[in-house]
Amino acid sequence: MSAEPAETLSDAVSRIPSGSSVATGLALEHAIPFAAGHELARQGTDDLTLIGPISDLLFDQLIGCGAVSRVRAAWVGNVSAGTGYRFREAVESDGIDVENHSNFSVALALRAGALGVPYLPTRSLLGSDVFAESDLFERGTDPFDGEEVALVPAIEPDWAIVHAQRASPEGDVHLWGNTGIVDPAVGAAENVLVTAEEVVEPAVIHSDPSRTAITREQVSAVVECPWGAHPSPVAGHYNRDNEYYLAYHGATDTQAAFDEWADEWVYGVEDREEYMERVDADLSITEPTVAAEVRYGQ
Amino acid sequence: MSAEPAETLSDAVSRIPSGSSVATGLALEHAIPFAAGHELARQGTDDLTLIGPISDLLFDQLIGCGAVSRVRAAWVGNVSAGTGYRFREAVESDGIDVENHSNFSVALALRAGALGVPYLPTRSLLGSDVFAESDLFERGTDPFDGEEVALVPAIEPDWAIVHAQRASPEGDVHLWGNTGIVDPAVGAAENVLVTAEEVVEPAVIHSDPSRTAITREQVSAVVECPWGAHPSPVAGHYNRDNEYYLAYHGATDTQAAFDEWADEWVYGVEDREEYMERVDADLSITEPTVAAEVRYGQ
Amino acid sequence: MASETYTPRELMVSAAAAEIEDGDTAFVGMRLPLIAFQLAVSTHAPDSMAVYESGVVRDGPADGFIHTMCDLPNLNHAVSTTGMLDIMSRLQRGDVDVGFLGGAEVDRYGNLNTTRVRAGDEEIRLPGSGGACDIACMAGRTVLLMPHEPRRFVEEVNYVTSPGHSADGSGRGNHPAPGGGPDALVTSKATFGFADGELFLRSVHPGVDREAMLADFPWAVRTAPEIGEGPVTTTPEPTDEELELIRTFDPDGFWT
Amino acid sequence: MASETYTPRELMVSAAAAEIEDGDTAFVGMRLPLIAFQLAVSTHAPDSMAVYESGVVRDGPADGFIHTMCDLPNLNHAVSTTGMLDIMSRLQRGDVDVGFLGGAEVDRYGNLNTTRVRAGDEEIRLPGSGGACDIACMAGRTVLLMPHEPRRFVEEVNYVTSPGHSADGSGRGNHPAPGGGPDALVTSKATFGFADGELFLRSVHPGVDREAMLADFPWAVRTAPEIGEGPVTTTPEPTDEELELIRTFDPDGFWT
Repeated sequence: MSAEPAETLSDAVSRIPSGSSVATGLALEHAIPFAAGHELARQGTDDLTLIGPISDLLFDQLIGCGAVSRVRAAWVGNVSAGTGYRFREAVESDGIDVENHSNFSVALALRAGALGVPYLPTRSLLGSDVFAESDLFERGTDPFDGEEVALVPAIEPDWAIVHAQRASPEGDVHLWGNTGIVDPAVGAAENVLVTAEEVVEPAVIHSDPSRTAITREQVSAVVECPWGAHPSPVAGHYNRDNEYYLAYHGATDTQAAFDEWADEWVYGVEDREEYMERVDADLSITEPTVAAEVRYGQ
Repeated sequence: MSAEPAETLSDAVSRIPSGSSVATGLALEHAIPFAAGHELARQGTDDLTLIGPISDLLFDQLIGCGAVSRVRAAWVGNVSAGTGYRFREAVESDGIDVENHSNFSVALALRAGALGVPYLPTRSLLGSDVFAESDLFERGTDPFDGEEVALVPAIEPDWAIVHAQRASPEGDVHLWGNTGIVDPAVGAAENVLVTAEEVVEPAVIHSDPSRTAITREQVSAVVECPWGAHPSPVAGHYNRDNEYYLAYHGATDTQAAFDEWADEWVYGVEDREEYMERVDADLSITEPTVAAEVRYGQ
Repeated sequence: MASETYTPRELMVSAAAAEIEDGDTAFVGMRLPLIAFQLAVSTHAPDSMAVYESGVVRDGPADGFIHTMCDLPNLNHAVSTTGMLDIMSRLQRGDVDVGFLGGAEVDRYGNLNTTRVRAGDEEIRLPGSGGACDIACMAGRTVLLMPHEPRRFVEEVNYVTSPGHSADGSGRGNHPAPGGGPDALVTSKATFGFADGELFLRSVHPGVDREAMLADFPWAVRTAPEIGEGPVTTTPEPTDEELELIRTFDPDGFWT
Repeated sequence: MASETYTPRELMVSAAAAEIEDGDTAFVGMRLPLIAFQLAVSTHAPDSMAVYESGVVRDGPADGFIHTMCDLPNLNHAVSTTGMLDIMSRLQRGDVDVGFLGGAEVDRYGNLNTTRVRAGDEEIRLPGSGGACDIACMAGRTVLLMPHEPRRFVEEVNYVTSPGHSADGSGRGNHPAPGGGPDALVTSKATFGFADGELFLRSVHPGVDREAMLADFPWAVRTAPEIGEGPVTTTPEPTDEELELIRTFDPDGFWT
């Protein structure tokens, strides 16, 4: 019932088969598991359904790598620059199937999965084409006061991929900074892959159980992966590499240009270490803030 | 939109009028706001509707003090000893109205309130008399797969009372250890009263924003109240005073006996300081566990 | 090797602990199950986890006596201390293998009452469901614990706090909950199972007179193969190791 | 005292900030609103708070430039860093006073499209809703921001990503959401309000030709009293203090 610790990222990611539905980019622009995503591409895992709220670049990259057949998301692009060209071209050429969501509808669908109920009601969506043009949602009437609500059915991804600050080898995870929809996605997913800046002794996790965001029986694989979220930021570890987002935007407006980019950054590196050798930016935390002390005990 | 800091507990509690619905005891046997509850009784606030999951003693005491006309809860008693005599006698003599819940149905009703939806569906309740004998719930059919579910309507208490480890004067709150249904109750309530072991500088809260469980715009009053949860335990501060629970059980099997108890512990003390002078127990933390360091920064 | 002296409640703890399998996630509430999980995880089920509706998740025993799930030794060095909805989500989505329930009354199909009982013309109010109804509806299986007293075994419970199996043998057809329903009943005199949704005698505690014990039931209790007669064993006594652990977890015998 | 040189986007930030009232909880997303909230809380709205769908809650400006709501300076010394459902709960239960929205297209009633637009025979795919649909449905009021370009003002948006007011003057009768709908539109040339659910001209930015600017709309834009003619002012220029702050928050003019 615990995670199987993985020796390498490659080992961990190899457990995700082609054809899987994968929820990721769950903390929005924070702590996006780019390392795991690039490894999926390197392994040739394809026919993926990607599930997420806003996706800041990772979905665009995986689409460009030909790994994706379907996207269930609220926003796909590049937060620093707008358009994600690979997503846009794939949609416009009918290369992928897109299910349009709002951030809240993705969040509620995963929350329904995590909560183990078939659907959740919301006051959002109604009046929009996100609702009207979708086959996913239903209209419902609150039996108590007769109010109209939209009903969002559960989504239960095969996998959720989460990047975190620290995890024990068993798969108990400390996570801080904003978490977006990590919690509902982890609850809804059949399997969870955790990449962590640090794999730590279980005692570290046990010293602060209120910090634990994910527990082991939800986790299938955990692997240490420093810088695993670059170019996105990780609270306490490194800042966002905005130049990288802009460079990507400038370099991927055609598939040929993207392929060249991917040859350098995805296929042309063996692992994360080699990748980081190519990054030329100082993203280090220069003004650390230490959290005020918290004690438990008995 | 921030909390109004209160000078004294008496000042803070005086903002809760008779006839209010009050959710409290939300972290189950942990951090029960006994000090605030006793102050309600001292002020003669009555006709209260108490809302909670399991209530370990506090509801029984407020019923004994004649402050309660209605209870919406899953369990009312004394976790160390079983029966709460004041609750039992009040129900058996039709002195109060009781709405029977399960823990989950209280949690979902408050979550619906916090989420701003009229109801939430659940797979629990059906098949029980908690469902069958209640006017509260409805039966529903999932429009996606035709599954039968129970629908739990929102509960929006006038007040939630929460005891926490530390809060800023504005009402931003750090809370750790188990939290039961604090989060949904605070979201659902119109007003929140926070009693805290310590009122701290805002910078303490800001040093660890992922520890923040309640933010100021949800809080109407915050007051420092050391030992405010005795005899229940507070993580990092003091242990449970089990002897107190047993003594209460032994001393309150008739209303007359309860009145004597209340004269000593509720009406016979002016404030929490005087109350704690009467407590004769070493509840101190002798084996402190310090949470592993967490950093933010930029 | 079995010990010679133990209390009936120590035997109940041992029998309840035996119902937790290694790797299980167990939903633990008040009283004896607090000790039973700690015993199981310290002996035959080291990879089991406990979840408590207060929001606590633990993978080992507390380093100190606990009166309640929220006592500080149960929070200290826990795996996670979160909220009830997190725990109930695990339960509702089917991730809880076994849940423990107490009861003032139980019927032939494992329906439990902890809300109100009749005593002659009077109704006595009990504390209520707590999380029991939810556990009964949604845990993979449930284990019921109660003192062995005739008034607790009834043809029909006065209030179904925690639904059991259907009286018509349709198993859990009486409600659409995902859980498997009652799997065992441990009393202070015997351990029972459920076959086709009906309670049957599995084992008699050492030294208990079987016929006198069964006379406490208002119906003829079967012994299984579905649902006539089957083998009945003697409940194993707690081992010395178990007793030592139980007395470490509950040094003053508060619960046991 | 107004400054003499500022960019159109600096003026937009100033005008957007003016839409945040002291005490407001503002739902802030991408781009210019990131700067506008910081400006408002540093000047006329010191008791305002910002919530971001990533889970961040702030009561003051970040101490460093932010490209996105999740840049570390926006998390550092935040009031709270939690998850999206916490933020969306505040929105759905009516605790968010004002939300900011961008758009590729807007119509007369404030319906916004950020999903897909037509360009001749082709459809161009845009990033999509993000949280925009939710903010549009449920914020107390919304403020729309977009560059002033004729192709953005349309009789009917190609896709209603974010619902506005009803075309029939019934306000928000087109859906049962609790929010009040569009309250202002700030472009790079003018600021507009909504009266009886219809967009009207409120103020023209300094130096902009009103008639040429209005010619960018495919309908005759009114100037209100409900909904005919009303007074139109000149949008205040950003003050020196505002410009200094904007240039502190965005030192390289990345967004402005």
